[in-house]
Amino acid sequence: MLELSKVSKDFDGLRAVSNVSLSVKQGEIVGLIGPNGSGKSTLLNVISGRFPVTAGRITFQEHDITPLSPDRIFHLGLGRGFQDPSLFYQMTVLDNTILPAKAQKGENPLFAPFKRFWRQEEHQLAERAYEILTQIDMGRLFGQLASELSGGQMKLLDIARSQMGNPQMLLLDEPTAGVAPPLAQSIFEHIANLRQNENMTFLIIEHRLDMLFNFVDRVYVMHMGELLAHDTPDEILENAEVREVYFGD
Amino acid sequence: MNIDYVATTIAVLTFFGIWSLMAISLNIEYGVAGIPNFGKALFVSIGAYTTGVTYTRLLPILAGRDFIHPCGSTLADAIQLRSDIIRTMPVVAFVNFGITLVIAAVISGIIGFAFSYLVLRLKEEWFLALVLLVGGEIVRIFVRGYQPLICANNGISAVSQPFAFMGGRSASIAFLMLVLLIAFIAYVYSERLIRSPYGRLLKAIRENEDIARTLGKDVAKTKAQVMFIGSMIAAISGVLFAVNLGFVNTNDYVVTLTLDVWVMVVLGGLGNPKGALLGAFVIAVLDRLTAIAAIQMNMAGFNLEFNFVRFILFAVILLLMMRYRPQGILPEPNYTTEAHDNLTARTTGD
Amino acid sequence: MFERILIDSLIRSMQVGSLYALMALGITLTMSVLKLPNFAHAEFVTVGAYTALIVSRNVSTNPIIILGLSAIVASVVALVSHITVFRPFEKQKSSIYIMLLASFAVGLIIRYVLFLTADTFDLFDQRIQVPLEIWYRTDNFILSNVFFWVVPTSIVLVIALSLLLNATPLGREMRALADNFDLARVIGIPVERVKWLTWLLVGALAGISGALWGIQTSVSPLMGWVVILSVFAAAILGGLSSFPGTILGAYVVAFSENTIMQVLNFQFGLSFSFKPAIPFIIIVIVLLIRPEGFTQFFKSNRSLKR
Amino acid sequence: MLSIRELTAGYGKLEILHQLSVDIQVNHMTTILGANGSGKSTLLKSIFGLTTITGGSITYNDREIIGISTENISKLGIAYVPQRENIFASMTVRENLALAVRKASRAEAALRIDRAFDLFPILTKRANQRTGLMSGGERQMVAIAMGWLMNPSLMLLDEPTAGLAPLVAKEVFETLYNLSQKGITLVIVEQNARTALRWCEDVCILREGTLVYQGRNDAFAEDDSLLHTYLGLLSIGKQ
Repeated sequence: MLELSKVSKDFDGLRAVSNVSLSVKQGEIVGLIGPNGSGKSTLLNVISGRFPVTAGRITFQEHDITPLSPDRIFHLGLGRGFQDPSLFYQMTVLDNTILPAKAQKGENPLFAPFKRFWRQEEHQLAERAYEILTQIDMGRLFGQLASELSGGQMKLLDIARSQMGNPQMLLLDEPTAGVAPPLAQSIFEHIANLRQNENMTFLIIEHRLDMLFNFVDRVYVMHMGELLAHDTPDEILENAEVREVYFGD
Repeated sequence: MNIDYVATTIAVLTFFGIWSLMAISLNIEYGVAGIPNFGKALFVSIGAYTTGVTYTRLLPILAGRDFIHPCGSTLADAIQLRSDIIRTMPVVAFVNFGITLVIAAVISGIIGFAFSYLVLRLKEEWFLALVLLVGGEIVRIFVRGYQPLICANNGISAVSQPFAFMGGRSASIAFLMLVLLIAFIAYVYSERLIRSPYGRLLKAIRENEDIARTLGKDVAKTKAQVMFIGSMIAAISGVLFAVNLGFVNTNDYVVTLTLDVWVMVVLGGLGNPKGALLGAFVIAVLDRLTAIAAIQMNMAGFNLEFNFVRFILFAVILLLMMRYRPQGILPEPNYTTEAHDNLTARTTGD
Repeated sequence: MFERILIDSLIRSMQVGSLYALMALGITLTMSVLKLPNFAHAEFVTVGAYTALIVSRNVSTNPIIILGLSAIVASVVALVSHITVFRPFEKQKSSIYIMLLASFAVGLIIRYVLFLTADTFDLFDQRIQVPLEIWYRTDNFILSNVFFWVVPTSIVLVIALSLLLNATPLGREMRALADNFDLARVIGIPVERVKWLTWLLVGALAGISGALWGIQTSVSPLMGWVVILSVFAAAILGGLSSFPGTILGAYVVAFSENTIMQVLNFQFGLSFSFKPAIPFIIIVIVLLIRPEGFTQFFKSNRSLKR
Repeated sequence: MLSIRELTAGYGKLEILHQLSVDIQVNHMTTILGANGSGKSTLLKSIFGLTTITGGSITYNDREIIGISTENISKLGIAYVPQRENIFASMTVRENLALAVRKASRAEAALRIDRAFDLFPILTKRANQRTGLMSGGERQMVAIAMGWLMNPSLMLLDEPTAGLAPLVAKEVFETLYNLSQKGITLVIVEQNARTALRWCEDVCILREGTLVYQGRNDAFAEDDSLLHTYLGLLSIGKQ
């Protein structure tokens, strides 16, 4: 589904990601781990189109997405979440959820002033958004400003709202960072449900390895911009190089 | 001295209407979508310059008269011709006025659109402010130096408003009504825009355009649309401004005009169209009050140039507002979109 | 004939460019150390010119005293605007647009206070009373001792400023602020005091350049505003961070405004009324095509920022 | 010497440290370990007033330092070497060092800078080079030298070996050990647990923004699984 071949990214001559090749298959949950500064987040930003690649090629479902802008990549069905919850804090939970819906007629400045062009559509979107919010137990909070949510709810909403765009795959950057353990567990359960019910695919950066390893099929390990190892969760623990990276020699 | 209260009121309200348009356009651009348009004078001036051109070139053609070169030795004849047509052929005057509005809006919209794509290349965000500011000055210097447009720095006079045939006060009142009508339409448009899904999109871009982009929104295109809309409204206000003054001169479209509009929007309340109206109203009243005070003071023997006091006053208002009440007199309300009504009805119905 | 005009305009470019350099260095300093695109710099310049005018009329025609007092008054004005306006906005973490707008507002206030003053005491378009000796003249150009005031003074000031920045503790601290504000705080640099001193320095620079500008032309409340965008063009050519780049930028702008304009007029009959557009066109072109300006040429350790 | 009581801190609304209490002993080398996101860096930043502190207290030599401005904390004898952007990249090594001794007289400053070059010989050759053009290890040395020049009795270092090759990392630790021998108390946030444990006698382990272990390093000398349990890393595999 997602295929990276020999992707590199330089910043001012500094190589942040070097020659990374990886692939994610339909319906998989794949983990991406590594110490701070190993280039994981940069890689995610490169895939989602925020940073242009320096070299290499990225394909998503047979489309070459290497040169595409983030909005085009989203439209192809590849969404992403953020490490710091990145909601629109001056907007309500419901507006945050509806926003990613694609091709809204009301987002055309010619039709926007006239409700009759988009009222129907907006109502349907509201229903769908409510459904999504109910899945994460936030149905009743739809009218609240996003800034009034707790940290954990922000994280959940950050993941949930991308569902509005019906993505086939999500890239997540530390979905449980700064969240208490029980809530972290429920975030991962939500991810597992999405795979189960909507057949969604995930590539997840996470530092909470104990949690992550319960849910992923495969793990890639990055170190100093390069791919160090790639295996199943159980095997990766026995990998001497990985142990060295995490604990020292 | 006796103040003619009716005439003053008409004048204040007319300026209020015209400035409302400018404030509404900046409010959509900066207040709602977060685009700092420091080139308001540029887009207003496009309306004014268009007026200068159509009144001297298009008007005689529409009236079936021969074109008279508007500058230099034939200046007086050209002015006579314009006044004649506007006074005696109201239909022609209206058609010309309408065409002017359309041409100005389209040209200005396209330029605003082009600017927004141009600035995608800029490295730092405040460069946009600088480029727009400087763009306005370049156009002004060009128009001032290039005679065929509006007679260079002499400008064009006798661009009477289309109701001039009615004569006297009824003409001013009729024009005032027209201005207020246009301002009202712009106001309703911006209110509805803000409450629509498009308004939601603009607010998302204002808050974090990077994330809006990763959620599938074409930020560059949307900003270009906003600049198109804002610049159109600004140009329309420019036409009305020039027609109301009766002349077009490059000296009226300088940076201080841009600052005036910013004062209105910051004073009234960013992101709130009602605030834009309020800001325009306060400034229109203050502007006239300082003018009246100046005349009164002069009569009383004080030789204080109140025009200067006006600028100091506006700058102080701007600073105080930004410091102590950055949200403005009327803060941006928490607009709820249509979707909320739907869900509220549903959840209370359960 | 053409050669004469050319030489005249070159001398003029030299003179104007030196003054642009002084003003643009002030803008570059504010931009990199204080992170503010300061449009009120124009009015600091005008304040300097008016101080010079008033001093030359009422106190002394000694150029040292004139320049010194102009520097002092303008730097006080600069510091006061920092304390009353810019610092509160910084504390409030206002966006750069608000800061930009605030600098416009400060400039507007100073400019129209000067207008009121000029109006009251009839000080429009006055000449600063310094002994004038004409050394060489043609129909449209006069070379006087003004040239030998302006150019060497500017050069001396520019050298003094580079020494200050590169060889004194204060200069080092200013550069540290420009480079990495948070680290500067962490290692205990008293950032607020450095900012005050920077404002005083920037104001003094503006004041002196204003006095010199006034000696060269005449003094009016709009004089700073009229040149500010030329000065911004010079600073932008310098990438808003490099000192040598800014100085080169100043001469390039002055050269395009005078010599190139002169050539265009002579060869193609382009009207002089288009002259003010030149710096603006430079700004737009540089910002769009080469936003880093000349910094690439000067990748030495003298740049104020990375 | 440094005592942190029930500290709650974070960035804006995001709360990272929850009622964290920890004590730092004089003249020890203490390492703070923990998974990414456990709040190690946040703890150091909080000491220097660079976070949003919502509760608790931090005392240094029995003096409350919450509320003291960042630029004044260094005057109390605490130096902080941040993880990134810890040097003035546009300035030379000598200028960087000079900024750290800005309070000293000219002669004394020169003397102390010379001593710094003795202590960090790697920098001598590069004295007049721009630090922005130097390698990661050399930059780290400049940053540590700046911290040392401020004459601190307590130095806080945030991942001084991040992104460095093992050999260079060892050099950094050797240097730090030398500093500690000179009587400076060191607090070192580390990711590389094994290496840190070899050098630092005191260990604090953070998890989810709270302290889960504080004590001597010998507890971990033999038993790997103990470390894993505390760090919360790879725990599944070990059980």
